[in-house]
Amino acid sequence: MKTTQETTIIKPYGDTLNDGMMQLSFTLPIPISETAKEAARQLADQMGLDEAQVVHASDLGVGYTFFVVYGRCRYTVDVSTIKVSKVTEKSMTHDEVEDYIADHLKRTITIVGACTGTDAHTVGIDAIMNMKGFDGHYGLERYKGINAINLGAQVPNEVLIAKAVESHADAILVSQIVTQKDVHIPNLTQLIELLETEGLRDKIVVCAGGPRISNELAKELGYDAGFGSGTFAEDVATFIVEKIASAEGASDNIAR
Amino acid sequence: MKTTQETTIIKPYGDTLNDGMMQLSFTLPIPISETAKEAARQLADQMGLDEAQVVHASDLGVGYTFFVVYGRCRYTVDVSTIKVSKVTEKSMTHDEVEDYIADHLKRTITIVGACTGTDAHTVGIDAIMNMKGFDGHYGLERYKGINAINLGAQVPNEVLIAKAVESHADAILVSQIVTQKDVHIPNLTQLIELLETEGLRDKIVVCAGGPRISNELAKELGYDAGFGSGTFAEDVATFIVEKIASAEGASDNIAR
Amino acid sequence: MHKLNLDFNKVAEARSAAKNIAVQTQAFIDAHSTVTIERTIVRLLGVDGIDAYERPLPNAVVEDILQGGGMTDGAAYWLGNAMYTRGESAQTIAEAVAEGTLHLTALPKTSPEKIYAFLEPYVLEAVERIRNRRIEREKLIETLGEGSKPYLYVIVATGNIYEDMLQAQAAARQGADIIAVIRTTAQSLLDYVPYGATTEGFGGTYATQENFKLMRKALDEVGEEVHRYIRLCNYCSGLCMPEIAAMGALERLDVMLNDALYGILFRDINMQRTLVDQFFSRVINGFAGIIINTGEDNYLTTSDAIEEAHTVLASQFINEQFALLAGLPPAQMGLGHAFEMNPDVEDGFLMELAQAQMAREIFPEAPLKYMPPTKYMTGDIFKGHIQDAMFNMASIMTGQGIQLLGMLTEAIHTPLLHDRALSIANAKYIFNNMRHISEEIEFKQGGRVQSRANLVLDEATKLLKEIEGMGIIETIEQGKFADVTRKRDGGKGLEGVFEKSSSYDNPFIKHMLQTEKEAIS
Amino acid sequence: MHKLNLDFNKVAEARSAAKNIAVQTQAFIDAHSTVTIERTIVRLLGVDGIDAYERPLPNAVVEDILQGGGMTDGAAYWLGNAMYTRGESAQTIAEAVAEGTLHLTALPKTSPEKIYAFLEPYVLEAVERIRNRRIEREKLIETLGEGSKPYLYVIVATGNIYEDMLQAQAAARQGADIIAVIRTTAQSLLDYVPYGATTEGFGGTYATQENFKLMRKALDEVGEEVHRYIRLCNYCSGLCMPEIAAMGALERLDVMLNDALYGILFRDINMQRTLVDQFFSRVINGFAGIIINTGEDNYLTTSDAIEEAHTVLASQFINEQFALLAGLPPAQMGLGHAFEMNPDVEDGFLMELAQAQMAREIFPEAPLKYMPPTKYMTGDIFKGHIQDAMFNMASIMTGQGIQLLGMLTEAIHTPLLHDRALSIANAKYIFNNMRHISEEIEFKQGGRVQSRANLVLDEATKLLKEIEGMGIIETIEQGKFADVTRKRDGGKGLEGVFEKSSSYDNPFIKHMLQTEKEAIS
Ligand code: B12
Ligand code: B12
Ligand SMILES: Cc1ncc(COP(=O)(O)O)c(C=O)c1O
Ligand SMILES: Cc1ncc(COP(=O)(O)O)c(C=O)c1O
Repeated sequence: MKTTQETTIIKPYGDTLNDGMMQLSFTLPIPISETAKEAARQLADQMGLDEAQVVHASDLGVGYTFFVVYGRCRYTVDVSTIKVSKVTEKSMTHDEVEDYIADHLKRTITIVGACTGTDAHTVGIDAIMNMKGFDGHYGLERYKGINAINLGAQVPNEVLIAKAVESHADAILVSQIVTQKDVHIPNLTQLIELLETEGLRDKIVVCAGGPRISNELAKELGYDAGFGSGTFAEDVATFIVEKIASAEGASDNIAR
Repeated sequence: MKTTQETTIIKPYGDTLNDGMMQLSFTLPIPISETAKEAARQLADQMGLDEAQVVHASDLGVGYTFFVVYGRCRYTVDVSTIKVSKVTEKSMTHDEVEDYIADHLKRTITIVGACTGTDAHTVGIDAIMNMKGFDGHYGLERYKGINAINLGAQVPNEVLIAKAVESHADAILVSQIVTQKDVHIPNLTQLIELLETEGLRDKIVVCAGGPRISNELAKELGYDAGFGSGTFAEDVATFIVEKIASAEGASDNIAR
Repeated sequence: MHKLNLDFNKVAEARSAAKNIAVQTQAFIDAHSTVTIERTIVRLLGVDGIDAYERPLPNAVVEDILQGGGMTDGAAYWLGNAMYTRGESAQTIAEAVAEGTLHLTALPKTSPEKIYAFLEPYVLEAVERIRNRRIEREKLIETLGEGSKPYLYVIVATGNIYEDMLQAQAAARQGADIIAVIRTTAQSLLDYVPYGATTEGFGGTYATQENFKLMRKALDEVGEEVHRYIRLCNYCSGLCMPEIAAMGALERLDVMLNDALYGILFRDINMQRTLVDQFFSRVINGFAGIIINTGEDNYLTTSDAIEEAHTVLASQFINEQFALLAGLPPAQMGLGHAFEMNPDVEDGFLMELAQAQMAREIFPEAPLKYMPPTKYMTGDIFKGHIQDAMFNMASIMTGQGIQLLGMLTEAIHTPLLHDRALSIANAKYIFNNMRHISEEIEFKQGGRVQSRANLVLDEATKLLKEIEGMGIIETIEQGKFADVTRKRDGGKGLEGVFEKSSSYDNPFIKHMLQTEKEAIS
Repeated sequence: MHKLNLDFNKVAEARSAAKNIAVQTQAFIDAHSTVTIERTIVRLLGVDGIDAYERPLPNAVVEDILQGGGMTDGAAYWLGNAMYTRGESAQTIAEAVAEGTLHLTALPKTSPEKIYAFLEPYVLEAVERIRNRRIEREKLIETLGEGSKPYLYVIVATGNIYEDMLQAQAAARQGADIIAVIRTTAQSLLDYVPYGATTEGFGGTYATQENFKLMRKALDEVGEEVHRYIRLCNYCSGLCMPEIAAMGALERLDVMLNDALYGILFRDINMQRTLVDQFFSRVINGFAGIIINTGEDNYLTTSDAIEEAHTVLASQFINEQFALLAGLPPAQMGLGHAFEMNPDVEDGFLMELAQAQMAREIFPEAPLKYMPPTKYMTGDIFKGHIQDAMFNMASIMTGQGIQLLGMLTEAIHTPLLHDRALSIANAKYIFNNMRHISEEIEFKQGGRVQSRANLVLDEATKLLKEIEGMGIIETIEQGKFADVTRKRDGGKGLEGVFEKSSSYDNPFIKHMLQTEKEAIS
């Protein structure tokens, strides 16, 4: 039935394969006029849209104009060349994580988490750490073999590290939800710098999470992994226990 | 108060000048997955969006995925270099057109219009030609000095030309609303070819109109002018009477 | 259910005027037939396919009779006469006619009584085939179940039946209940039905029997998968109303746009032609269990929804009576109306509620077809999506039957795959999140909503009485509907209308009309 | 107005329980003051500016008193004593204190009676300034007019006051009635108020007096142009509630988010501190004619809107009583609630209608602040725009007062210029097109809507009686609101609370509270 896709080279689809249809909306800081519409069209053209049509333009009240544009994208993507860096190949289930800890680590591991800096959005870190969990997936507190300590919101990096040291934590979880003007970047960076200064970085698994955190970004900033929207406790738990196991495979329990 | 724009080189605006913010939505013909999201991101990247974020992806039920993406456009447009081809410098009012006809043409001109081919959308051509007009602007029928003949919808090009000849028309108006798969292009082209074959093209002003008709497109297809959404009778009337006057300036009444 | 405090005496008056209008017109209809009706009979007797010039064989047969001067006796007689005389199948005879080796009117004539008696088994076989498709539908609905009302109705319009099938299956998985395959722009003016699978329509796809079959199969497949019977809709308006009705009945379509008034006003089809065609097409649709959709909604694309609301109601009353005369029961009357109020009007939504609720109360059994905003849609897709949401809200608040989903890109292009998905999501969200709101809300006694409804009813009743006086034809000549004026002898297709001879018979009507009456009694 | 058939005996019971809760707490409040209350007094006596280390002078003054061990006598006394002793202005004294050249508690002490008498003209001057701003507002509204309710309330949140001004003027031209300048993420935890015009906030812009002034001017300008008084909103929650209230009163802000419970639950501010702070801040807001917005809406961002609806109502009752004790009249009580029902719930909209209508009927004079969907917003901006439309419909159907407009990009970023424009267009369309719907619709007796409202009222009454028994502090310790548990001595800012000495006086309260009571009697 389905018009099959023989090639791995793809384009946007409107109602016919490879028609390239795309919708754009944006504001230009110029007053509404035919010139403004043409500017919007030229911009779309530069972006690789053929037959770009400015279907809507409206005045925003300060000499700026909002546009809706449709056009046909000239670019293609070759799906066969795409590599997505997955945090783990496949997450274990809650039970599997518990068995893994019992079989491979043979001890209770400690995970300290917080929403750091000025960020007060606890719902995300709570979803990962608290009993109740999220969407029917229990949080780490509920896991046998895991001692989960959730410090809550607006926790300074210094306090988080102190708690990690005090509790001999195996892993640190950091949640960052507010990302406006990249406020999360210096805060995330500072944590790693502090850990390095104190010689702790290699001894603790450090993960970041939040709706705008990707694995790529987290790694770039020096974290072991990053977790985005829709993460469940088992996803990060899988990563942590496997990471600890592989580290401990080399020297026994270097995470202390 | 207003953060003023000192340069003519502009970029999209989100909440800060030159932040480049843009929204895109489109479908890719691949099943929803992390790979698909990355494909969407790479496409946005090729289109010149920095920090492209796939904020939404949903399965369309046939192994295709719909995306919403935000990102920051790298491109700029220099507004000072933009030229828009205006049909007329400024449209006359209804009264001015009537005076112009009385003063310069000194006769009643005849305009024949139709929605041609298989197109049955009469509202547009009616808005231009019928008494009642559109949005408070009377149609050509109401103009002193203009004999307006509206043939309605689904008129074959041959019939339209026959009527123009029979009524010694000075101008022909063609409306094309359905543009799916470019159905209007061959139809608009055929009219010009027929007029040329019959040696009439230079003797009659020929205009096209419709929501997807631009002046550029119309000219490319051999029309004197094209009129888009929001056109009023006076816009096309201004163009026609000025065009006739300039032609008649050379030889008296070549439009016969 | 009765929330508007409507004057039901007035409703009865209006209905009786409409009945008189329909009955007056029916006299004319009964005396006439058309080329497409004859082609339908030919099809039902078993003729299909095209000739070397891509001319459909039913056209070849009817043209041959026309040229032979035999039209007034009807195609059933001539084709039956040839079958009887030559002992060949209808198809074989039609092929010979198409090749020009046989002229039906040149054959020796047997008496009409004998011929019609001879044809009876063939007629019954066709009738049975259609009945079986109806039973098949009923069984499928029983086993698979169906969506809850209002049904989500979306269009596919790629021009290519194979792309359409992809889009339709996607829509069904997204939640659609009815898929309408929009026809290519030119088709309604063709005086024949194209043949085979097609891939090159503009703004729509050709309605052909093969396309019907392909799409039916695609929807049955996906219906199994989503555990919902997915209805298929097409158009029997235009110059081939009854032929398309027959094809749809044979291929188990479920819904058909079907309205002579639409063809007259919006396609400039001759009124005599299409009124006659409409009757037989509705007989078939009624018998096949197909829901018809009438086109009153279109009026508001050219006239104002506030000023001309009563013309919609008046037309619904007339369409109801025409349908009843053709044996089509109320449960199959998808009477049309539309959410075409100017969004900038203060309290416009209240007037819309009044109109929608009024239709609901006056036609309680009809699966009303509610059309989305189109006229006031713009390139502002964000606003458009909200207009569609308001439309969905009006529908669930008033218990409409069939919701033709609006698309946020209405003013721009025929729907893209994701436009449709967004529309379906819009409707599903609102219908579910407000599911029982119509049971919960009442309207203030004598308030804006009630007053508006009573005003519109009043004006519609007046108009119907006027029409009762002058007849439907003169009404249309005066431009009372949709601000469009059409002449009795104007428009397309008049040449295909003829008076029946005294021995003329359409052998299908008695079976279909009768059975239908039994079914609904 | 009474559509829900609510049990108003139950409403009276609930209100009386809430009153007892507030009165119990007020005893604690009256016995205490805090550093920010003292800084507020210092500000109102004429101190402004910062020192070489960017420390606000009011902070310098209060820290000096703290270090000198004089806090329990209050800043009015010490500052008045210095002014009296040295014959210098408050500002000059504060500058000397900041430089470290003067220690207030080291000066010779004059009797409190003398000092307070000496201060009276300064106090009255400040009171007059505020009264004049209130009168100014009333006049402007009279000449310019204002938008119709629900007021369209939008936020600006660029972090840069100059960008904010541009966005705010754009919003006003697009149709907004209230502009709220969101604060930078960190500010509510600062135990001082930053100074001057600022350009570097995150997720919001610093609340400073200069920023207030700049924005007030921008809105007055655009108000003249659009012929509508445009209200300005900011936040006096956090560690500086009363100081910000005073700054707002002086710069003619019109609306202030102001709720101790919010600070306790969502910012982990110590409950003793913020309950005490709240009282004086509400006295000021009340006197200045500022509408407060309470934060019950936030509960539903962490708790479920179906399960925990009654906690919102209970909290509204408590906030009402705290406000009344602070002399703030019902017409200035923008009690908060929110459209946070899961959009996937069948009939969820009906439950939402019940809640919104119930708040309307129980607090008939309050300009209820209705918050948009946030929790269930996703990256699907098209769906989000519809969720916001449903929210707007619920509002116009139930006559809300202040509509905090939802943004289609809620789950993505703080609003872009055009996000706000789309939201305003969404609300304007719906409010106009359904303008009088709340006058038109009634709810079925004993139907889903009525039953839901009565159930929530029931549960809220039960909860209030429980709280009446154990007090507000223990209630919060038990996590009854928003699923959040906070301890009596936990959270930020407890160190800033102190008991008043027997001679302590806040000289502003008697003028502001009294005048306000006159104003509303
Ligand atoms: C609820 C909410 C609040 C509540 C928070 C209550 C609380 N106790 O958490 C309140 C009302 C207090 C609030 C306040 C503010 N908020 Co707020 N808020 C939201 C809202 C509506 C939902 C967030 C949420 O709870 N999501 C649900 C959870 C489950 O999802 P999640 O956080 O993504 O977490 C999941 C994953 O990301 C991941 N994850 C998250 N962290 C981690 C960590 C690790 C280690 C791992 C493995 C995984 C992981 O797992 C979780 C489960 O899958 C969003 C808008 C939205 N719809 O998203 C705005 C939003 C986040 N808020 C925003 C802002 C700006 C604010 C304020 C700063 C506004 C202001 N100036 O007053 C304030 C101040 C907050 C502060 N100082 O941080 C912005 C942020 C913009 C940006 N991109 O920077 C948003 C996007 C709204 C907007 N469009 O403006 N907010
Ligand atoms: C009303 C309408 C109808 C009515 C038409 C009634 C009538 N008598 O005209 C009915 C219901 C019959 C109809 C049917 C169909 N329609 Co229709 N219809 C519309 C609708 C809702 C509004 C069009 C309209 O009246 N606009 C108002 C007028 C005033 O604007 P206008 O046409 O742009 O005209 C202005 C200017 O463009 C200009 N202008 C226009 N012509 C000319 C000519 C000259 C010389 C000049 C100077 C100026 C000028 O001046 C006018 C005044 O400013 C649009 C959607 C939309 N909201 O735009 C769809 C739309 C145009 N229809 C569409 C389609 C596909 C169809 C059908 C083909 C569907 C089908 N397969 O059944 C049918 C068949 C029609 C056919 N054969 O052509 C598509 C076209 C898609 C495309 N881009 O190709 C649209 C966009 C809807 C959609 N999204 O699918 N339609
Ligand atoms: C009753 C009816 N028939 C047919 C159509 C379709 O038009 P066409 O005749 O172009 O197939 C419509 C319009 O949507 C309609 O309402
Ligand atoms: C009552 C109240 N105060 C203040 C705020 C703002 O939070 P912040 O304390 O971060 O300024 C809110 C949330 O929007 C609120 O509801």
